[in-house]
Amino acid sequence: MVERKSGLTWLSHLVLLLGVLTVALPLYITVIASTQSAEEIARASPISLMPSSHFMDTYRLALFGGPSFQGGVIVPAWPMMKVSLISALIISIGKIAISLLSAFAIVYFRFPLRGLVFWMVFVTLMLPVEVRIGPTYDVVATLGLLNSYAGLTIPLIASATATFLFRQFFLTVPDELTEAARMDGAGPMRFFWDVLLPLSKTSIAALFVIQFIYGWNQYLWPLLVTTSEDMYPVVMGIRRLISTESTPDWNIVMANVVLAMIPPMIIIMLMQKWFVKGLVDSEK
Amino acid sequence: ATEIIWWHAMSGALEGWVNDLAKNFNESQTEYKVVPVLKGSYDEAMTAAAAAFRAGNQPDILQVFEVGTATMMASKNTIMPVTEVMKKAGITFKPTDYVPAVIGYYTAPNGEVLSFPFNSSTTVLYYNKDAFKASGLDPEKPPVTWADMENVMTKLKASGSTCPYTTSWMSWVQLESFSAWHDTEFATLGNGMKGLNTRLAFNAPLQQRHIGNLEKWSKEGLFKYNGRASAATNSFVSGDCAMITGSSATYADVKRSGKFAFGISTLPYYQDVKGAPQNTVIGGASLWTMAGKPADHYKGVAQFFAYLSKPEVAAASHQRTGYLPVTIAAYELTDKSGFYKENPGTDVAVTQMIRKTTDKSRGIRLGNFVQIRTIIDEELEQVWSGKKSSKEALDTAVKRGNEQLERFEKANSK
Amino acid sequence: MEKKVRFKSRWLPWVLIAPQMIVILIFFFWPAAQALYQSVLSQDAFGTSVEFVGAENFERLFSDSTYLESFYTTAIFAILVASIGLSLALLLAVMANSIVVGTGFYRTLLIGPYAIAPAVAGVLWLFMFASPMGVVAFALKSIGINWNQLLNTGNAMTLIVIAAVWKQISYNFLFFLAGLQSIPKSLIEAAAIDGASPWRRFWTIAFPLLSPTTFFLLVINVVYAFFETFSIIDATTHGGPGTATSTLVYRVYYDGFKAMDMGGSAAQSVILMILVIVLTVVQFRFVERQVQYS
Amino acid sequence: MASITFTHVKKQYGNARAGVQVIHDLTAQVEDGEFVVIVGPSGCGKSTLLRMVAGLEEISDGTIAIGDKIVNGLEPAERDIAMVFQNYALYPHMSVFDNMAYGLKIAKMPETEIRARVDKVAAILELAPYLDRKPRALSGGQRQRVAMGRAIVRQPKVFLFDEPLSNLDAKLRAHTRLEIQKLHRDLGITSLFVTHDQVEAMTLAQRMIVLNAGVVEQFGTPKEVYQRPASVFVASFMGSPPMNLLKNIAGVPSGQVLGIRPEHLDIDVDGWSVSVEAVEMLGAERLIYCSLGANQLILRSYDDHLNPALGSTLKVKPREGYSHHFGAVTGKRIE
Amino acid sequence: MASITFTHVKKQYGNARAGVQVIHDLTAQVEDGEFVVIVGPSGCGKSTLLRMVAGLEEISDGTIAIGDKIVNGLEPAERDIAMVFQNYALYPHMSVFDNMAYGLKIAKMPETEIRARVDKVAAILELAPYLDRKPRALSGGQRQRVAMGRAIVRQPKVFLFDEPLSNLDAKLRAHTRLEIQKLHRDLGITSLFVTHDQVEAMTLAQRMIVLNAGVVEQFGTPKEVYQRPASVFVASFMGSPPMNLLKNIAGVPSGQVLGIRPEHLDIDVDGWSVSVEAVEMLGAERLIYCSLGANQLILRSYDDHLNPALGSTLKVKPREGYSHHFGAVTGKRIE
Ligand SMILES: Nc1ncnc2c1ncn2[C@@H]1O[C@H](COP(=O)(O)OP(=O)(O)OP(=O)(O)O)[C@@H](O)[C@H]1O
Ligand SMILES: Nc1ncnc2c1ncn2[C@@H]1O[C@H](COP(=O)(O)OP(=O)(O)OP(=O)(O)O)[C@@H](O)[C@H]1O
Ligand SMILES: O=P(O)(O)OC[C@H](O)CO
Ligand SMILES: [Mg+2]
Ligand SMILES: [Mg+2]
Repeated sequence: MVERKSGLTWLSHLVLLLGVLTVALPLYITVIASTQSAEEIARASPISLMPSSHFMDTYRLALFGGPSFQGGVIVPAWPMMKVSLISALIISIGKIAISLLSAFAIVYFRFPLRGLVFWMVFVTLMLPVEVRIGPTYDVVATLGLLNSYAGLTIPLIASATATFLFRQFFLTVPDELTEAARMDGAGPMRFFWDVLLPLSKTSIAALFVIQFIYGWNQYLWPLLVTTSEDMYPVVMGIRRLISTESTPDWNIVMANVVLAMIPPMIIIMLMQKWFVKGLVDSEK
Repeated sequence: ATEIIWWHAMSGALEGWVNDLAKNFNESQTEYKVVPVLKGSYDEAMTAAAAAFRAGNQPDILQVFEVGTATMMASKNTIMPVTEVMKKAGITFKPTDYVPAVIGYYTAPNGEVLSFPFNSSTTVLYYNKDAFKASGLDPEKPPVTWADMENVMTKLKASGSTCPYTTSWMSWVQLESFSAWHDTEFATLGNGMKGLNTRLAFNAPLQQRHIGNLEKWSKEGLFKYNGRASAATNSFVSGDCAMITGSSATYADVKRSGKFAFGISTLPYYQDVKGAPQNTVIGGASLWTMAGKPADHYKGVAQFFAYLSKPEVAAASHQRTGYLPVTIAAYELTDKSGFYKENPGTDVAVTQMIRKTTDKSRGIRLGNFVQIRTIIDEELEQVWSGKKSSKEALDTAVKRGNEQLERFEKANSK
Repeated sequence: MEKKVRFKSRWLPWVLIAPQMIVILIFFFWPAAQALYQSVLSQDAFGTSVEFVGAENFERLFSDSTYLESFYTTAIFAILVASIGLSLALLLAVMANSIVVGTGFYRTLLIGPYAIAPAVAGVLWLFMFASPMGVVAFALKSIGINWNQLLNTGNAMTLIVIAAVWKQISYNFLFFLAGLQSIPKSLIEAAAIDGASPWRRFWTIAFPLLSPTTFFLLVINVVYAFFETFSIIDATTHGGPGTATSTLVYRVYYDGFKAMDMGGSAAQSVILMILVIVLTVVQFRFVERQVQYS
Repeated sequence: MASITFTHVKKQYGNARAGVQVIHDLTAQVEDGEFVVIVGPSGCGKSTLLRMVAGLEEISDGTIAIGDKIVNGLEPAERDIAMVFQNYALYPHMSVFDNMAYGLKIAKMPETEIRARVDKVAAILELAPYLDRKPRALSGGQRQRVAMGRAIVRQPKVFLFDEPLSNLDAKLRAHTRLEIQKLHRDLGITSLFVTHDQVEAMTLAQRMIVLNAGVVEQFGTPKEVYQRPASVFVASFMGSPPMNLLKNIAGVPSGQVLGIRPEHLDIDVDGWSVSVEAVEMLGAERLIYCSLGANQLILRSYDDHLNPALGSTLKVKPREGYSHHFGAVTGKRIE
Repeated sequence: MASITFTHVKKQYGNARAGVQVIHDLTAQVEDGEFVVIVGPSGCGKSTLLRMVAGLEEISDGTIAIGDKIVNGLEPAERDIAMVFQNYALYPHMSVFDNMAYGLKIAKMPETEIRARVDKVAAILELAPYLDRKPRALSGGQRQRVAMGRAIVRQPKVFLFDEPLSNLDAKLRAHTRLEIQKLHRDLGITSLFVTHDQVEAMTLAQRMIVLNAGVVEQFGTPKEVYQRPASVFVASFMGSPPMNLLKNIAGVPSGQVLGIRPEHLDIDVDGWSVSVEAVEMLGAERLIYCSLGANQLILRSYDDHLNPALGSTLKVKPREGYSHHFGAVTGKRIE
């Protein structure tokens, strides 16, 4: 009964509705704009909040390409979404894989220089690629990885966020489970596969969501390392559509934004339950 | 076929143009294949190319905006001059075939043409004929001087316009072109064309007077600042602003998106200034051949440049985009075809440029020009928002800009 | 915190740690070392003339008043983004936690922005505020507020803060909601019996118990505001009007990416890295000592 | 101080049609100053009942009054009660002092009085040395005492305890039981104490309510409940090992169940022949598990020397005057 | 199956200088097939001892042998033992079947044999209906049985139990105790069972080790331990309420401590005059708390009608032949 007074409940709903409306407004306008024609938007002042009838045309154009209203070409979003998907998957899965292993080593083994290794890994925790982007490019170029998925993804894997979270989680796994596994005759790798990995499911899910979105939303790094159009991810495509000196085809831009939103949204929705659980379980 | 990689920054409507050029060239012969790659905006393309060059992955051709010219020139062994490319390929190349005000800008003091003038624009005035009519102004009589401008703006405002006049490319239009248009120095040493130890000079009385006027008009609601670079274009296309000064290359865009009749005219000038109107400076970009590529690539590049210079190709480009014609032949061809008559105003840019230039009007070539433009934007924003007087802002801009020039001079004078 | 139970092996830990070590050595430490090296060089854009200049790049930065100002701008921006972002998310999470039906519905609607790239978030908000098509600017004008992020420093800062907060709100919300749901109900009931009003219950019980989550989010949000927002700024204000919204990381981006000032950009990177390492160490110390409520 | 009166109290979770009825029409009166234990198996509704008194759970039907005042509509804070939770529900971020002072601070009591009260209670509960500690730095028993202290300082009209001892180990439990008894003697505050542990119930209660599936099976003193269980349920719930319940054997009328406690079965020369199945030695006593036809029987013996072999046969006899009779169908006691 | 031999076993945590000695020179032999309970207060080293047998903790000095083989250097998996943990340590992500089969799978036993073994053990433990469930879908008692099942399927030479019942409630505990007894009877596997609960120790042990601060106080049958405690520590640790220990009163030689269990004090017409301080009624029995000078005394009575008033005086007398004598300084039993 505590906290269940009806006045409070109504207030809560009111605040939440306001919050949801505010948060959703830009997304609403995005969707609305994607149903209008480029002309309608270019001449609008302000843009109309009612959907128009160009939904199908716009999305067909955005997805599969074609001539633009301005007489240019619309690069199809479809192949770019594929690139985004592949690199987001490589980034999220790769990062989770190497982080699981190294967190396992750091937590479950004692070895010489462990302290140094620990700090080397965790210094990378919060430093995004953007602040060392030039030198990183040089390295990637030296290694001949330009314009490849390896170059597009591996440098983004080089940070310890996931290692940190897994370490936190492993520390909460009861020692008895490890001991029970040892009594059952399981060696370290067997324990890792049979016990630790399945137990980390929710943390893995949470990290997968975070890393997938991180990978999906990359823009600056792909801009640098990719040189052929078939390696362009979709966010870069959106920026390309906008960074024209003339008026952009806003409807196509917005359709692309909507399209680019769909896969991460699906991932979040699918993983929502685990995601949140993984966060409470391991964070703190 | 040998692939010739061409990094460019022509997004939107212009991407189609670039792709068509490459396609048509590729179809015209079998030995080479030009592959255009859009690398973002001008600055992003250039940064990417610089990074690529350090890593030995540079493209064959790089499109560089005019503000990057000094940087390209100063870097040693980064590029191969067009003159040399053509010579090696055995293709005759006569600079005199090209529009002088354009080719001059990309020519080194020793007479070598460094880059290929691909898409040059200049500054013009667009005005909304419908708005003129609505305010009782003669839509066929655009303002010619800044005094006319003030009258027109006042009338537009009186009849309810919230934005009689706006501008894109603040520095390019209101200081660079403005200075050349009035045959006044923007920077010393021929606006930097003659040496690295050039210094900015745009805080002279004339520029102060002009920026001061804009400040006053801004306060009076006659002039409205609508953002850096070409951000203001939107507000003209949507009909919110009745006049805009900007790039001649915006023509296609305005024509397609605007739902009103519009006219093009020359930049306004102050009648009392001696030598005005002189000529405006160019903008846009040129194509640079990057060094360090296999010899057969250069042959291909040379052929491509030769192809772009063909009168019919160059004329088609000019008509399609609003960029200046590259060669005189292309201009004449366009003229003959009656294009200018059918599209009144499209010749304004050309007529502004086809004049004999002076040392002060040939063009502006400064190191770290990107930063200098940003500094000018930053400082002038203080003027429009009433935080600084025009004099203060111009003085600071000159001071901060000169630091950039000094640094560039230092880094490149060895 | 250390584990009592450990496996014994001479080589296995090295094999396990190897992939991560290789990746960070090659793609983190090597570039970081290069950045350090470049920060003492002066070179042109294409790297054709390189000269050792010692601390000159740093001296130049610290004598540049606009650079020093961007520390201030960054601090203001980070404080605003973190405080507004956290308070709004907390408010929504508390409300969502207090209702019985509909939590899932609101949660689903609130996670949208998380799926959007910062580079795009900036564009969307500019689209809402920029004249002529911006609906928000239009609405504001119709109620007599003359919005102008191009010239009004406050408006510009507001715009980037809104966009940055919006982008991050889903993440904060999810964490807060999860944190709130993990507070034992009996504590709230005990407080109710002790006579505490809902308001008081929140501030004296729930909020303090949420502090590990809050602290974690604070760090995440500050890092976010510091590093991941340059594309929002790039898409909306370009650091203007003047240099009013030019943050440290936007400067790095601008100098390195737009202006091709390699030495200056590298020097800024080095300064940022030091800043972040300090921040990380502080955070680690704190997280390790953090109160573990049982 | 005040009595607690339950009048036709019902509790339903969920809505009327699809809901579960957890408390069925409960009417009872707890006297002013009385210590009443509510006992019953898991899920029988003990906590629910307590939480309705506390105001943490809505009352579906009927009324609950504290003193003369019907409290159905009152907020927990307005009922002047204090509650000790099973997991203590101490505020983990507050010191012991602050935990105890929290309610007083909210009631805007002057600082000095708060200190005086807390100090006094802390002295009684021997918590004085720990006042500055956080709960996590206390042992289970100490936490338990803090939870009690927090309730006591408030000097409420009613104390509610929801299995407050169940997280303690056996020794501490016994000790705390005594302490609670002493406190109640000293303060005389009306108390409702929930447990499912019968030893706790027996030792603490002045009167006890035996609850089964939301229905009161018996409400009486521990002695009454132990010696005259009102139903088969009570008979088998109270006592460990439970009362032997025998059916269908010689001497028990059909339709009846005969109940005899393990300690009231004497080994004798005649009587029922039972066969020994297991013997458990518990220090002072022995439990002998036997079978008698289809019935299972347990004997309790205090004889150190009794050590019957498994499988052997004993003769046992119910002690005179200690038999109980219940209806086989109703389960109710037959006098 | 095998015996377990401890020879001068020592355990030290930390290094030699700064470490804590937890087990002091322990020598003992557990016979093949024996069920030995290790009992002692918290922190006395019970778990440590067990974990050394299991191989989870290194042996600082001395040797432990299982059968004839010294196991000091062997991995847990190589010792052929199985262990039941206090919190069960079930793999939460595996079904009951997989939990039980895991060790066998690792040992590469054929699929069909695994199934046969698990099924058999599941049948014994009545776990058959739950084989597909995850541990979280089981009650405490069921989890406990799974933990046992996991140990049993391995058919090890030695069973180790570390307080496996302490997470169960009283009823379930009593029940499981019986089950463990039955299992041991059936399987006859050497078992070491750690507990700090004396009822558990008394009922389960064939022999018990009473451990105190890393030292064996007594190693004998429960009967020996209860009836002839070897030291004051054992006397007061075993039995609830504990043995009354009296000093400095008439009839007790100085330098000695007299021990009498609460049930061996009879109320009589003469004897010590004690004053009644509290009475606890526990159903079948009463505990009467009294004081005798500076000594505290507890009497246990099975007389339903005994109900002395608080403050009244009783005459009590130790029963003939049930007194224990200990050295006041050494704490050791004096015959
Ligand atoms: N919120 C609820 N919704 C539906 N049923 C509930 C709810 N809370 C409790 N119940 C049900 O009400 C019955 C009584 O619950 P209650 O917690 O009062 O039992 P209890 O006697 O305290 O048991 P325990 O000894 O296990 O604490 C149980 O069957 C329980 O499942
Ligand atoms: N890793 C360790 N380092 C140092 N001391 C330890 C360690 N593990 C246990 N100890 C100490 O060794 C002693 C014995 O511990 P052990 O766990 O064997 O006790 P126990 O008899 O099992 O107690 P309990 O009944 O509480 O489980 C304790 O004093 C404990 O503090
Ligand atoms: O719009 P464009 O292509 O004419 O370019 C403008 C110039 O680059 C401004 O300097
Ligand atoms: Mg309960
Ligand atoms: Mg232990």
